Amino acid sequence: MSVETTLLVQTLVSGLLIGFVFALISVGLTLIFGVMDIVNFAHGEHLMLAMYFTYWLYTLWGVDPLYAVPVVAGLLFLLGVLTYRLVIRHVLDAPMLAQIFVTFGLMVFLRNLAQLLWSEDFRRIGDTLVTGRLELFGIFIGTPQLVASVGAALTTGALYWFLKNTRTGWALEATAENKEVAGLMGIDPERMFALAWGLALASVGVAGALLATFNPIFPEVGAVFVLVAYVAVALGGFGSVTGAFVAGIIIGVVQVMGGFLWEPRFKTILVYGIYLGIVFIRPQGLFGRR
Amino acid sequence: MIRRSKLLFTVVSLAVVLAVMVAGCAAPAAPGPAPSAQEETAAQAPAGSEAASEAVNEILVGAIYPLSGSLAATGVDLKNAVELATDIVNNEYDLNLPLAKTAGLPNMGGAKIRLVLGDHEADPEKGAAEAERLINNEKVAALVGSYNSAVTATASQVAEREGVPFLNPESTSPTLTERGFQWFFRTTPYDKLFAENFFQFLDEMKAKGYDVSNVAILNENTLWGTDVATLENQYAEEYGYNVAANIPYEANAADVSSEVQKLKAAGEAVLLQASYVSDAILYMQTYKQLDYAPTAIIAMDAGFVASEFVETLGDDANYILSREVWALDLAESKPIIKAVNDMYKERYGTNMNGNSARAFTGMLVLADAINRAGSTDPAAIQAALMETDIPADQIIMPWKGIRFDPETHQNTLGSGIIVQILDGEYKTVWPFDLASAEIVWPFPKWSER
Amino acid sequence: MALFEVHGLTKTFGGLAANRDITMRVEQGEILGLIGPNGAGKTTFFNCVTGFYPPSAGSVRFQDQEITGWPPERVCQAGIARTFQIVRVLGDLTVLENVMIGAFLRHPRVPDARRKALAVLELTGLADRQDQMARNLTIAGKKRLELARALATEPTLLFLDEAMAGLNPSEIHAAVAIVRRLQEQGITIVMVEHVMKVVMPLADRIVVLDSGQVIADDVPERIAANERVIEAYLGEKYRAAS
Amino acid sequence: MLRNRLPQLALVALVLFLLVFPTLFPEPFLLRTMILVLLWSVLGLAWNIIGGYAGQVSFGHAIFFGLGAYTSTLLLNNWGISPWLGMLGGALVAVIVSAIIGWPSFRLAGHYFAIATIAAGEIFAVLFRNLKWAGGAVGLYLPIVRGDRLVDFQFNESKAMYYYIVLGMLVATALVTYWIERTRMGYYLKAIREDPDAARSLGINVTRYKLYAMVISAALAAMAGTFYAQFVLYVSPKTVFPLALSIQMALVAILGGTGTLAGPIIGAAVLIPMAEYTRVYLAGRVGGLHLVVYGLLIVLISIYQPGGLMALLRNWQHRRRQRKLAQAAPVTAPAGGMGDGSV
Repeated sequence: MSVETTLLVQTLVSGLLIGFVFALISVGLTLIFGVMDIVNFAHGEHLMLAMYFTYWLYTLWGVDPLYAVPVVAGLLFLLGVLTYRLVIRHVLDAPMLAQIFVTFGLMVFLRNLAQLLWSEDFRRIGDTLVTGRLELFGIFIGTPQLVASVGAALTTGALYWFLKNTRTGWALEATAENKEVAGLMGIDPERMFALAWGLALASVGVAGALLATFNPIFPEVGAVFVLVAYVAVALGGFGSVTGAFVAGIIIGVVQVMGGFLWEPRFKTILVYGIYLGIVFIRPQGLFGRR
Repeated sequence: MIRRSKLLFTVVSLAVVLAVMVAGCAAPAAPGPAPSAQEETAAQAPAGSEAASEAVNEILVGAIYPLSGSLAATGVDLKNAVELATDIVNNEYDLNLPLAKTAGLPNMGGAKIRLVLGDHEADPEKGAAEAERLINNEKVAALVGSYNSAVTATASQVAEREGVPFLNPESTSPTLTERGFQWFFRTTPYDKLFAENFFQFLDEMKAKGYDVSNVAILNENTLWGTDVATLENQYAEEYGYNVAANIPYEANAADVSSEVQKLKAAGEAVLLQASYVSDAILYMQTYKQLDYAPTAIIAMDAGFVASEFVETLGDDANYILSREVWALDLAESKPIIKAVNDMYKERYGTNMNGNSARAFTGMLVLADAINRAGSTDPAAIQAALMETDIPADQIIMPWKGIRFDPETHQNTLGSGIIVQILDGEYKTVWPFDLASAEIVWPFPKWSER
Repeated sequence: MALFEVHGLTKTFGGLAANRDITMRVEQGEILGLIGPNGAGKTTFFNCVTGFYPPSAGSVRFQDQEITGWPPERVCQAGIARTFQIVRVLGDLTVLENVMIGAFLRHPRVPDARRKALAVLELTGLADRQDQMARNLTIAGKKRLELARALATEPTLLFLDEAMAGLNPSEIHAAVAIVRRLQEQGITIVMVEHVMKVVMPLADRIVVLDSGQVIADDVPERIAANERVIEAYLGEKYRAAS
Repeated sequence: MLRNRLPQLALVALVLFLLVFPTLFPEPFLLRTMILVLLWSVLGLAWNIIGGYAGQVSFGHAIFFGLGAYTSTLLLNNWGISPWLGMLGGALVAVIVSAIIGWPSFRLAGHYFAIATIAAGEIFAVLFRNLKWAGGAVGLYLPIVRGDRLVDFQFNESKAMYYYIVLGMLVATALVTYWIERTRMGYYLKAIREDPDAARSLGINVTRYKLYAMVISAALAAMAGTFYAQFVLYVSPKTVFPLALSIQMALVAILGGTGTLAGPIIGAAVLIPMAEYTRVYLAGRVGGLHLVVYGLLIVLISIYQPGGLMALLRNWQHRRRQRKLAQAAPVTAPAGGMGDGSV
């Protein structure tokens, strides 16, 4: 391959790799919104917590991030349910503002708590099972990034299968469709909401653990990813798992390709611009219903 | 029911907080400012107004630093440094530093300096507010600070308005000394000089027979990075180097592969990079992942000299060149550095770094001026600052001394050094006569390390 | 010339038609009952003619004016008011405020709007609850409030979407009384009802929808005897029973 | 008799207090804090018009604040145009931009809108970081003008003038809000907030009224921006365009109580001094603890008092009224969503 094509392909690959991570993060965000019309503004901080959990598991007990994935996912599932029970449940009938601000407050709280306890220092998990990189035809692929992408794809797949092929999954979707009806069908919305939070944070937990294998860990790390996630969620249509997943990948590619072909510093403008463009033409997003 | 759930919530949330607190204390890197800081601020709160009256045997100096928020860690270093300097001034120490051998300020009957701290959270507006407060409420005689160039800008603007001397030991944005301020003084050499150093260094490398004609410029595009890039471009032209690529990027990115791809596309070049720590680390990882190895990476300190940089990257951090203002290994040619660093380490548990060393020096310079002024009258202090002339052997910096330009009030004797990370340690490699280690050049290919 | 005419109105959602080629007319001053089993497309029809859905085909005329595809606000300004099947009161506002918001359409100034609103509250028997938060009303109260709010816009034609659903007999009785009073005031009314026996005594004429089509359009007496109607409803009964 | 006058009397007392404040407490830091309180009250009220009354949660209001600050500053630095004219210029720019952003965004449902505004905000931040003629990331310094002349809109000897200017702005903003609340517009905005479809069915042109609210809100925020620029004498993307700023505008409003006149003012009066003094007294000790407390505070408010501090007051009043008219109509319990007919 000529140098130019190699560069282009390399860029495309990098875009895809980061895109998958965006995708997984967005999936959790969209699930909560789909089921209960609430945007979790603390989503980035939950990602941050997941990364710290992974870090502590690694430093205190030498658990490799790869093995930590299920543990962290479990921990965050619990955290999700807890968050719902302690916080979200209280604002279900509150005005939208309160709903937005409750999770926003959570964000401020968690981020600064992390700063207070664990300081601003950057932490990184040194050697993991997935350290290193592959080279194919002059294209480089970081193993951790690759693993993360695969993990992201698998997790989303599993989630999708669960929603489509299990009773609970249906119940969840029914609740998303229409709470009254779901209620009449004898589904307890409360349980579904709690479940949604659990699953959402579990998936962000997976993302965090995988991300921790190659991304430095610090209190603001969530902010770096979450804005993109919002865009992905809206782009894919609030509540649509597939939508968020695809949108996440699209954004990854657009960002990296655009940055390479255009001015890198305008990457963000590109992403948000496209977002605005699409929602103005199609307010329900790419895959959004109604 | 409601009541119960409320209670439950409060109890649990408290429990959670406590739990995490405990967990946090277990964490190695938990921040804990030195106790001395607490007494100080505790004393400061009530004191304030009456301090003005007893100003005779106590001179108040305000220090404005990012003590909380995202730069808290750095802020604490800086605070410790000015505290140490104050202590050296106030008590007798056998050190060859201004005012060390005497207790307090001899010209003012041994009056002692008391620091009053201000926290600006890296926010220019808050910086200005603190300057306002320290000057008017605490009645400080002068100010030091404030690390972030943007904050220094606004805080010194207040000082300029109020007519109070503002000594800036560690902000390097060129614009600061180009405002024609009467009350603003800067001891640290600034980016203009550092940028020029790069090309002087490259010329000397050329002289040694290495091929360096292309440079690529990569900078985060906030205040600081932009300034740096502008200067580097200027000097590249002046010194006749070809700028192969010029890439400003958005700080705190999640992914920088497109930037790195652009660099690769630019081909062989010496990379001049200006990044804060999160980006610096991400870039190094991406360089490795995409196998990008330029002729050399010369960084404009910041992220590349932050303690996390080496901690996080380990061996991957090696061979990075960075401009510095200070390095511990300078002690080999300047013993005073060791003496001071030992005191610092004993009190605060860490070694000094470029920031603390500069803050320390700045505080001494200010104290020296106040002493020579012989009063707390701002005008007198300002005049004394203008007269400042401290020889090289009385400072812990690798400078030729301290003397302020009558126009810009920029220290004209400052100079920078270039360090290289070798086995995880910062070694001075330039100027060659101060070097404590042999420079590794060019930057080794990733596959060969 | 009829007050309100619909010609060949069709509304499809992704292939399946909720309304198929509906043609009907509403005469000045009459009460028209629009009935049909669940999913017959009654509400869709309402949403089409009041501008909430753009019709896929067909035309809607009101007072010799083509209003097809007009946005809801414009339809309302033209003189067509509606209530919603699932009540949509403005919960965080008081009963009075709810009605005033309707009244503002014809009375931009606050005092006038309040006067108008109070009058309507009087008419609909909500006067004693004017300071209550709308969300605290019972279902019957909310439905009545929606009606009052719609009336406050001083419509010529009023669409009531299951205004009686979920009310107990005495509440229904009251509601019926109100509707009659409105007719006396010369307001033309189209009322969707699921329960036939409510409309029978009230309506001058009844149109029956089933699976999106008009299957009957006649005076109540004969509707009651209409084969297809009974069939449609029997089917419905069975469905309901199962 | 007197009890019914109580609110008016309180108001008069408050106004008098505010008028003499600088003479009572000439001490600069206190005065500065007070100025910030007033400034944030203005911003809170401005945000409240679109976010509180119309219920369109905007996380992009920093855009308008920033445009106000930049417009006046650029006009002043490049052509020496008085900041007072600059203030109007900024308001005008903000009006245009807000219309351009608002028009399409209003088609978006609640959360889409919130995020669209975040996106717009980010775009402006990046844009201004890269606009050379607007100082780029370095930002713009305003020249120090001695003499404290009103026309210069810059006062170095005493902050009092800044105080009275921002106080005037607050009064103006409050009057605008009061006017909105007492006219059809206020009712319409509330209707739109509660249920856009119901609003449309009542002949309300939802988009138009949202746009009115947005434009007014933006203009006011922009004027506050100009004031800020003149007050700090430094403008940069980092200081006038950050998301945090947009969020604090909303926070001030929600803390005090959205959709009310007094709410944002109360919110600012509580939040800003808290922020300032925690910073002063915690300096160097437990860095950032106050931010943790904020977070918790916001969560607790949203859960237990979504109406903000105002709701507390209102409940208290309400209870007093209830006690007065013992024979009030019995408030019937809300009927659950299930009964609302089939779907």
